[in-house]
Amino acid sequence: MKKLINHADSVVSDALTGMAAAHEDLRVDVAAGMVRRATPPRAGKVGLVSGGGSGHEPLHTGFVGYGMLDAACPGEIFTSPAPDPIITATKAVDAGAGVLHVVKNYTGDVLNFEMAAELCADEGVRVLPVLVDDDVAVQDSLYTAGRRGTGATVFVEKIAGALAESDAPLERVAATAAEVNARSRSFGIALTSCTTPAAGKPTFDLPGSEVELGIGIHGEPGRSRAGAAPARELAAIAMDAIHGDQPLAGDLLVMVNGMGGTPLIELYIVFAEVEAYIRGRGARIVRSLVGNYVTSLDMQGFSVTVCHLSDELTGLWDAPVHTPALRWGR
Amino acid sequence: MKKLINHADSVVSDALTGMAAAHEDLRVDVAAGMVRRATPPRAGKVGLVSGGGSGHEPLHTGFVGYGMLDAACPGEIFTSPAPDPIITATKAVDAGAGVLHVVKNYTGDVLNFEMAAELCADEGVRVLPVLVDDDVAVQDSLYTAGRRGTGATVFVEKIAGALAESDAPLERVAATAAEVNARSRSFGIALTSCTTPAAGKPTFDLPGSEVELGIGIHGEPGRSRAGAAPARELAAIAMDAIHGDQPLAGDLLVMVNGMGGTPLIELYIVFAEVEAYIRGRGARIVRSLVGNYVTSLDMQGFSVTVCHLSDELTGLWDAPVHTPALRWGR
Amino acid sequence: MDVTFFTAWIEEIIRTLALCRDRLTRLDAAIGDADHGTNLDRGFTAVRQALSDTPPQTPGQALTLVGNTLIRRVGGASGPLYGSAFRQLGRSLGDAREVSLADLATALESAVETVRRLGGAAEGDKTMVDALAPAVRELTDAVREGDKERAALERAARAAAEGARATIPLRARKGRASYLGPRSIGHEDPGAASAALIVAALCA
Amino acid sequence: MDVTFFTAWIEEIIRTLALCRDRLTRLDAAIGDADHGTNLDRGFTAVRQALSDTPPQTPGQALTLVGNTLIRRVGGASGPLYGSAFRQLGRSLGDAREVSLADLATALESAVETVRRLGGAAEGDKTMVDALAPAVRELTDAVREGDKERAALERAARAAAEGARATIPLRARKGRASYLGPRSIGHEDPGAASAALIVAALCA
Ligand SMILES: Nc1ncnc2c1ncn2[C@@H]1O[C@H](COP(=O)(O)OP(=O)(O)O)[C@@H](O)[C@H]1O
Ligand SMILES: Nc1ncnc2c1ncn2[C@@H]1O[C@H](COP(=O)(O)OP(=O)(O)O)[C@@H](O)[C@H]1O
Ligand SMILES: [Mg+2]
Ligand SMILES: [Mg+2]
Ligand SMILES: [Mg+2]
Ligand SMILES: [Mg+2]
Repeated sequence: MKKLINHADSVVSDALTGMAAAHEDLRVDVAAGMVRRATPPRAGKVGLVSGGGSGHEPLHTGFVGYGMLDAACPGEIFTSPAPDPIITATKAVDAGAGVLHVVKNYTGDVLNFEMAAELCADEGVRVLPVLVDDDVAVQDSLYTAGRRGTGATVFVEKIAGALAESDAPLERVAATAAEVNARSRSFGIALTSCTTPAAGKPTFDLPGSEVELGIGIHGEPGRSRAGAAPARELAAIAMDAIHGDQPLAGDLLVMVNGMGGTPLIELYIVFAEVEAYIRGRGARIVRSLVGNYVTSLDMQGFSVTVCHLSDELTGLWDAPVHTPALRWGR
Repeated sequence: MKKLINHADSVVSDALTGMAAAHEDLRVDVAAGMVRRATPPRAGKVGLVSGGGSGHEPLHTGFVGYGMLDAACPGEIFTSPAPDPIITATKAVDAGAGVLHVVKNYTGDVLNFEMAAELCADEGVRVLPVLVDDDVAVQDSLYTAGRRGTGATVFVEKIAGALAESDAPLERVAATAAEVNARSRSFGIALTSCTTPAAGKPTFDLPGSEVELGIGIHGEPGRSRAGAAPARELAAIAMDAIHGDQPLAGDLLVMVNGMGGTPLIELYIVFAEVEAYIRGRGARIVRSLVGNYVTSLDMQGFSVTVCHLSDELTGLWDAPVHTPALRWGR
Repeated sequence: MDVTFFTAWIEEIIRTLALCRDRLTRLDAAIGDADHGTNLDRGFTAVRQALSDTPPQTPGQALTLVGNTLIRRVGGASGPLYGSAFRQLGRSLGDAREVSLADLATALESAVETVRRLGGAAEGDKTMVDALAPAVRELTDAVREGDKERAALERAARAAAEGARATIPLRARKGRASYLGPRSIGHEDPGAASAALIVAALCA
Repeated sequence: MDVTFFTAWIEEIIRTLALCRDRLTRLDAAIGDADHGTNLDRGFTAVRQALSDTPPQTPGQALTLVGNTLIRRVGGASGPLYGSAFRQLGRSLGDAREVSLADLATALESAVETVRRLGGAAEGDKTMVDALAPAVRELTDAVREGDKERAALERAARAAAEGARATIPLRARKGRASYLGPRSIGHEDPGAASAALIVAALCA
């Protein structure tokens, strides 16, 4: 394994040190494992806190700033944070209007955020969670831990963040966040595995001739494998899964997301195929993101996330945002 | 080789099709191999045209838009564009005030831009070139083609672009562009080679235990090899080379750039080391970029680019920019 | 069994988990995200520190200290689950200085119940529960049948080990492995494996 | 030598470059950016199209057509260099329908001069010039010594091949390979290799 790191155990803290040096409008508490806005929360504004395992950069720390998150708690690589940093962050950003926890649906994230929320409630901080579970590769049934939270997290954090800036009450922010999740679907495909610094070798072996279908964002193997195929076919596999779960219609927000090791030129090739597929189904992309937003360390591959927009959601998507990874309007 | 492509020969055109679909404020001419702003140039504004081989995304096409380039000509992978698209782009963006050609110092880029400039001059379009040659890994001497243009291209395009928006005359825009280049230095290190779609296998073989020092952005092997080392040591190697060529002092604009296959979390680790190194030399980072800006397909590695700022240059850097890859202030 | 017995148990857990850290991570790589060994090792390294910082006076204090530390330092799914389990152990044993095998069996019973409640996993779902539940049943039987301490604990350890091995043919219904559907079959569950090690540490 | 001779030459160049495309790209991978074979193949494939679109009537037209097409379609360093060289060939041969070996030698001389001027490379800099220059010298000698056409062309081809091989021990001073400094030693220059193929195509 060759990585730009100092030591496997210091990856997260060293990266946070870099974030602190790079972004003066963020306050980074390396020891506590928390990143928040430099400016304290405005009274009456709902706070947004998210977090989860590291290794998905820019998610979540890169989405802290005006119009999006108030704070993020990065855990160890692929390991959800413990309750303590979540509690610290939640208290730090509560401005009297309560705090929304944006939680990706993984057992670890759910349990740690729940524990943190209980303790915050005991101390009088109102907390509502929104659970993100957009990954159609996993069947939501008695036989699974439910669908994984992946790309839609970016949409939820951006749109709920914009609504919170308008001083909407906690219940409304939580409801809109849940609506974004309900209107979003994702599917991911990997060309290679990823290598965690601790393990030092690829999490799964993928022969040069095969791709992994329906991957998550933690290097978990997918649901199945297929032979390597042209971008057009891989995009169709992802879009068929999404379209089959929630038929494409109307105005869409679409993200073609890189898994961390895939160059931008390839993501644009995939986007071209996704756009053609969607046009072919009579729907239309009105907003889009192409790039690395929810990654899996050095994995090569992509995921597609589709959100069915309403006029209100489109307006909130367009609202100004100022974070390290997403910025427009100011 | 596994890549998200349809065919090795259609990589550039397929990616341009994706860009066209993703960015409505760009006009993409796939056949001509040119990307320009959707809005025609404002009369009296100097036009900025750049270009070069593809495989460096977002450079150059991702930097077309308000406050930066007026047009970019992407050649085939690692192959500078022929004169025709450069001529078409130059004529298209000339609004009477002349056009600046931002040319990275490679034999191919220089020759093709020169040919294009001559033909434009014949047709009455005033063209001035700025040559970017910031890579300290190459000794500029009788024994080389001169220093390569790498990371500083982003600084030159952003700052010259901002100046052009203020309707500065061509000579001044060209002079400032040259000043930015003169104040900038870069050095790159690769952990892996890259694989061009046409060749289908890594351009050079790098044993798991070694890194390539002083690489360019075309998968050319570097000047030498060294054993894999912690990020701190690799950052020091890059910074020693830069500091040795142009001593670090005063206010700096610093970019820690990923080569395409390196995850963001590692780039922040490198940035932390670079920042500490610079602080240790009594200089200070006042502006920064951390991410993939001048890439080499799927290569894993990083480059550092340092620019010694003046108040004027800092102001131009902060000016609004609205492109796919760089956006702030609007 | 007094505080010395329980601190010895904890020391042994720390030792074996450090030893088996990479094996647990490998198991997690096959059907999870390759961090289980790292997670527990990080947590129990913190436990060693905590023990020396504030040496516990009673079995209950020792186990509560472990629980709190795991919850604070592990994260992931196993952190809250193991952490809450140890806290529950501590709660059940109260501030008694000396506890009986029967007390331990009852406490373990309620600890496993806590894991079931938090994680919603039943036996057969291919989780740590598949090692913990049979171990507790076996220990309870041993107590009822009047086994000596050592023999009883060894029966529990064997049951846990068998329970862990028995997860191999199972299809996961909880945790990350459940995302794999049928592909989770044929691999031992990492949490069941670590649970077996923790129980085995009782009779070192 | 009339237009048929020169179109035959061009056809032969197209054929061999397609054949050696991967070898040239491999040579470029070692000391460049792994695209020389692809670049020339792309350019000469376009030349084939251009030839059938507008069949040239004179040697000069044929060579100018090649030059313009290469400049338009190749890019990189070799596009402008080879393109300008062929354009210069065409210019020198003017609109004569029939040209002599001596005419060709003079034309090639001026074409190589064009490459030298554009690229600033001297012999020994490890570029295409190292194959082109000796070939032209040899051809000129052959003409002076009154060799027959075929013999003369074969002497030129041999000189070009030797010139290309002779770039192996050289340290590059121009083009991408110069970035490698001493590491460029020990590899044949891809442009010199393609130049040797182009000259060799004269006597196919
Ligand atoms: N809902 C659950 N109930 C009981 N145990 C669970 C549950 N989910 C996961 N586990 C256990 O946790 C183990 C994984 O722990 P770990 O890898 O540390 O956390 P994560 O899955 O968050 O990476 C699994 O092997 C399983 O035994
Ligand atoms: N300044 C120069 N003068 C003459 N020939 C050159 C010069 N620079 C490069 N070349 C030739 O061009 C060849 C490389 O061509 P090619 O790979 O197609 O272009 P690029 O280097 O832009 O990728 C080199 O092998 C060399 O022979
Ligand atoms: Mg985990
Ligand atoms: Mg090239
Ligand atoms: Mg795990
Ligand atoms: Mg080349």
